[in-house]
Amino acid sequence: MLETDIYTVNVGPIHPSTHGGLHVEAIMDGEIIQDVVVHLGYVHRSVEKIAEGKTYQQFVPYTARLDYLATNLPVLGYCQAVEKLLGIEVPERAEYIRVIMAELSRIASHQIAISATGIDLGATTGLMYGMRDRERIMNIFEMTGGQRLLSSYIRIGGVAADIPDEFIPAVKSLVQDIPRMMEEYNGLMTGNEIWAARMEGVGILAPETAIQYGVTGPNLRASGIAYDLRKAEPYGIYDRFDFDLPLGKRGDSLDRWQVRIDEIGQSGRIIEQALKAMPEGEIKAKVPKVLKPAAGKEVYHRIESAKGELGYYIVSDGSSKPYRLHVRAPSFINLMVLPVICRGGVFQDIITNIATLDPILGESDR
Amino acid sequence: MQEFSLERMIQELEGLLGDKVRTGSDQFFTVLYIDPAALTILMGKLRDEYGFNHLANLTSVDYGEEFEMVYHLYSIPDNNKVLVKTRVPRTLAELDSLISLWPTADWQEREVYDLMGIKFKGHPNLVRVLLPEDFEGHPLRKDYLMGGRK
Amino acid sequence: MKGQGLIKGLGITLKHFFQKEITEQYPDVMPELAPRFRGCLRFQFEKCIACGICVNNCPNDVLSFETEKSDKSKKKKLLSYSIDFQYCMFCNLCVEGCPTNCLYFDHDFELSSFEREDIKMIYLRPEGLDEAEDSQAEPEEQEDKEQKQIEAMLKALQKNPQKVLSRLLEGEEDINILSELIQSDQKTAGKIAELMIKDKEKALKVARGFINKEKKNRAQQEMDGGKGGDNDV
Amino acid sequence: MEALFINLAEAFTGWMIRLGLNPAWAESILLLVKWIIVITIITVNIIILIWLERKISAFFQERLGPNRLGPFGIFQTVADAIKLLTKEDIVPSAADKLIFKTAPMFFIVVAVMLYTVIPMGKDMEVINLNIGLLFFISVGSLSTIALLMAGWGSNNKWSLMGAVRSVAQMVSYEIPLAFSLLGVVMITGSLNLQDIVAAQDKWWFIVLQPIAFITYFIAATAELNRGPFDMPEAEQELTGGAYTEYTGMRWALFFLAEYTNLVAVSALMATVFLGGWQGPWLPSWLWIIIKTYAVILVFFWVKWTFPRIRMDHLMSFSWKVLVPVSLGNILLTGAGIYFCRWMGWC
Repeated sequence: MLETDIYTVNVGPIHPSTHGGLHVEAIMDGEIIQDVVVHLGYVHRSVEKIAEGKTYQQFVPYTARLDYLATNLPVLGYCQAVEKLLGIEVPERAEYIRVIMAELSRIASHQIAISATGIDLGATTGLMYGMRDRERIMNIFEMTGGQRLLSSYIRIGGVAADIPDEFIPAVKSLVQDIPRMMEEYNGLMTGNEIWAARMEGVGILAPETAIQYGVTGPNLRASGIAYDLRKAEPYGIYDRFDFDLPLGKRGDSLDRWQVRIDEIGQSGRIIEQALKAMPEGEIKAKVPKVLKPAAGKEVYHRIESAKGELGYYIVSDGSSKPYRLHVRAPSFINLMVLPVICRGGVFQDIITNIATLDPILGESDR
Repeated sequence: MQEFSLERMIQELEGLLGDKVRTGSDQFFTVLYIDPAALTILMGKLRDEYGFNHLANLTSVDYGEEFEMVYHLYSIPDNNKVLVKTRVPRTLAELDSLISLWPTADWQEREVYDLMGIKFKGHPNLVRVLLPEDFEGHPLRKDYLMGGRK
Repeated sequence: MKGQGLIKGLGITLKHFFQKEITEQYPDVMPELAPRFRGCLRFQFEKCIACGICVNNCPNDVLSFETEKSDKSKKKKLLSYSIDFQYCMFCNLCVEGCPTNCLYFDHDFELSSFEREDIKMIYLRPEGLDEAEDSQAEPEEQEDKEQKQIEAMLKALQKNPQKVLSRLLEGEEDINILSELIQSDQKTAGKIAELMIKDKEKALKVARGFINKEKKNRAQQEMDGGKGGDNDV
Repeated sequence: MEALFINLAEAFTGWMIRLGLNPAWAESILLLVKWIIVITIITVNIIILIWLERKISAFFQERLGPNRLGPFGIFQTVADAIKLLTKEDIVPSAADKLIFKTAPMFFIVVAVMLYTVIPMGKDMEVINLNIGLLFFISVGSLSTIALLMAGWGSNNKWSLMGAVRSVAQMVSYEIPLAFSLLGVVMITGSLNLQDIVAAQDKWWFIVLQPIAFITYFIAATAELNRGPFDMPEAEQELTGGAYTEYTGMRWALFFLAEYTNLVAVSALMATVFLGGWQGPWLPSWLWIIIKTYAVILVFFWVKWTFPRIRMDHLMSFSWKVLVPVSLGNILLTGAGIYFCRWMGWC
């Protein structure tokens, strides 16, 4: 036998496929991965410390910068947490607008996940198609919130402004096109034999392991566990909508990928229902200029973000600024499972696994 | 396994742990205040006997003299929830690690160590996770002052 | 059958090969921006009442201003207003809070500059603002009055263009051309009416421009028509 | 039109002889001129090809592609080439400098050598070698060494991984590549490329040898390191693989060589399977250009549709699918020939 040696390969922090500043140290035996060590913190901004120096309203735009690909979801989570803390009732119309914006964000985030997986696996054209479709959502964000990527549109107590007239036709045509988009992604990538071979059986995440490691979101559902906070613990008005949870069977990369594509379709269904049921009325509750929750009050509010369970733990000391704010970032906790699913695979599987776990480093590093 | 009931669980836990556990509740959660020495026993019971298999959130709050550790536990798929709190003194900020019960505590405890400076006994790899290794201080402590912009 | 997926993929890319491109040719063709788009933050000095809500609302200490206590009135006098734009998050909180709408975002999004100092925008108190404030001429009322005048002018223009235009222009031919233009095109009429009230000299210039353009057009048409064998004119 | 280039060359020699030059000297000057023309044509052709690939990939992705410099952005690659030529030439301090520097040169020399045997028209080739096909395959496989030199010389893990992968890949795909061409050789009974073209006056070999065509296409894609088999480069995994450490013109040389290889392999494919320079109406040299470009377009199409294959799948695909299939094809061809003779058809 030839003597072999173990060597390390540093994937990142500057690498085409790490979706931001992620540093993965791969300990390799030839092409086989022995272990993977994840190093984080390259985009750490100490958001939790910043929050302690800002008023409740001032922190809203910061939350958009956590998961910048699904910009409305972290904002929604934070605003709902503060509303829970203060007992603010949000007007009906605002709730519906919020649901539409949140689901649009989820679609946008999944489209990034899909197209980024495409480029990571070498299907450059897949990236372009995903980005092309996402552009329409960005246009909708621009017309409602004024910004394409980080529109701080959802506010404590409602939304910043009523939807413009072009909004409903634009969303309707987008929702109509969703089946075509899904068909295209599936046709170009999922059905492709090379694609399937690269993903099938790669990075298998058993359901028990997933729960132990606190994995949530599409990654957990791909392992076959029907756990979605929109159904398990409906926040806002999610209990009014009828939608399915796409589930995986094997818990491998292909399942994670497929679940994301199918979730786009389900989000489309929710938006359709919300558009139909949206009432007229106020878009923002009467919120005092200075928000001062009772001292000692605390809240843990969690929503189903595009990446998983996004939780905000806020402790108030009676002042206008939070005493302590903690973000339970789904990407941070989902990434923990990367070494588990990478072990024993070949080098290229690291790329596949990072892509299908879909971490967003702005959120995981905070 | 019996049907889950919060009251019965509290009774049983109080019977088991005596005055080490104190219960309370706020608007959203049933809170179990636990003596840090009995933390692992309580958590083990919660996980194995009452089905709280999902450690959703693990964090800490600085209350001056003491640090409070906060654990939000959920069960999948029943979705029962309980909040566990424990306090450690600032001078001796040390606590048992929960990594053997929930592997998800790994990075979350590292984050608490990193940002708040609470040490976890039994954690195999307690190093900073978000800040660089040579960083001094723990920024989420209240006595850590932020440097402003010039 | 293995390979079907591959062929399907090839079919999809081939289909897109013949579809229309979606590229926006940005520097050549400016993108269409939504009305709410937030580009660069701007400030109107005259409207500001120095209440400080914007500064309190701002999450990132972008805004700051200097005031001076005025002797005559209780009002604070604004001396300068600065926007340190490099820290702006474009969150719109300052604009929403402003009671007099003196802050607004325009559609200018090309904000890069070579020097860090250039990013900071400082608005100094414009000269002559004190007198304007003292005279207390209500600018809104004046605007209203002007608006009414413009409307009246527009009506007159559409009813009897020759007569109205003779006040502006000389030469029968020019007046005829312009009056024809005005009757056919609402926009031109509106523009000329507005200018005739506000600035007569400019109105003359614009009118001349329109007439010359029209003359050229006609000459061109004649040329084209001439080639076709139509020699009426 | 047919003999345009031959006539041009003859006129040129005649002119030089009339000027009073020794015919032997005139011949050698002609050779030099030929070389310069060949190099220029290859370079210009590559520049057009790179532009074409960018344009076509853009169309597949509903983009416009380069469109600023010149009509349809045709001068974009020229500008890129100028940029690359003027860039700083960085040689890593820990690199094996001699190997690092010679690798791109070796690569391009090997790539250009491939053109010697391809018949670019009726009676138009550099050398009419009776083992043309063998020469092509053996010289083509030399580019493996260049990649290994680049990977080893860079002294970088990514480069070495890319190089090792490319060696494994190219060595394994050599075999089905050669085997798939054997069927054609069995039918014609010659390794001479002109003979192979001549044998296709009735039926192109793509009709007689469809399996060989497909296996050759796949193996050639792997030989060329083009997507979906672009293991040595693999930007998304190996950050550029064997070329990671290269900058400026050295890097451009690799690029140039890859496209040169692409043209050569496509031309061979057109020669062996698509009837070579044969075709109605148009002159023969135009036919081979048209056919070569058609094959290149298919290469582009495949690259811009498929994801990259995984290394272990790549290897097992070669050994478990392509080699048996191409061997089976040889068997089938042999049986077919025997059957034909038995029936008295040939």
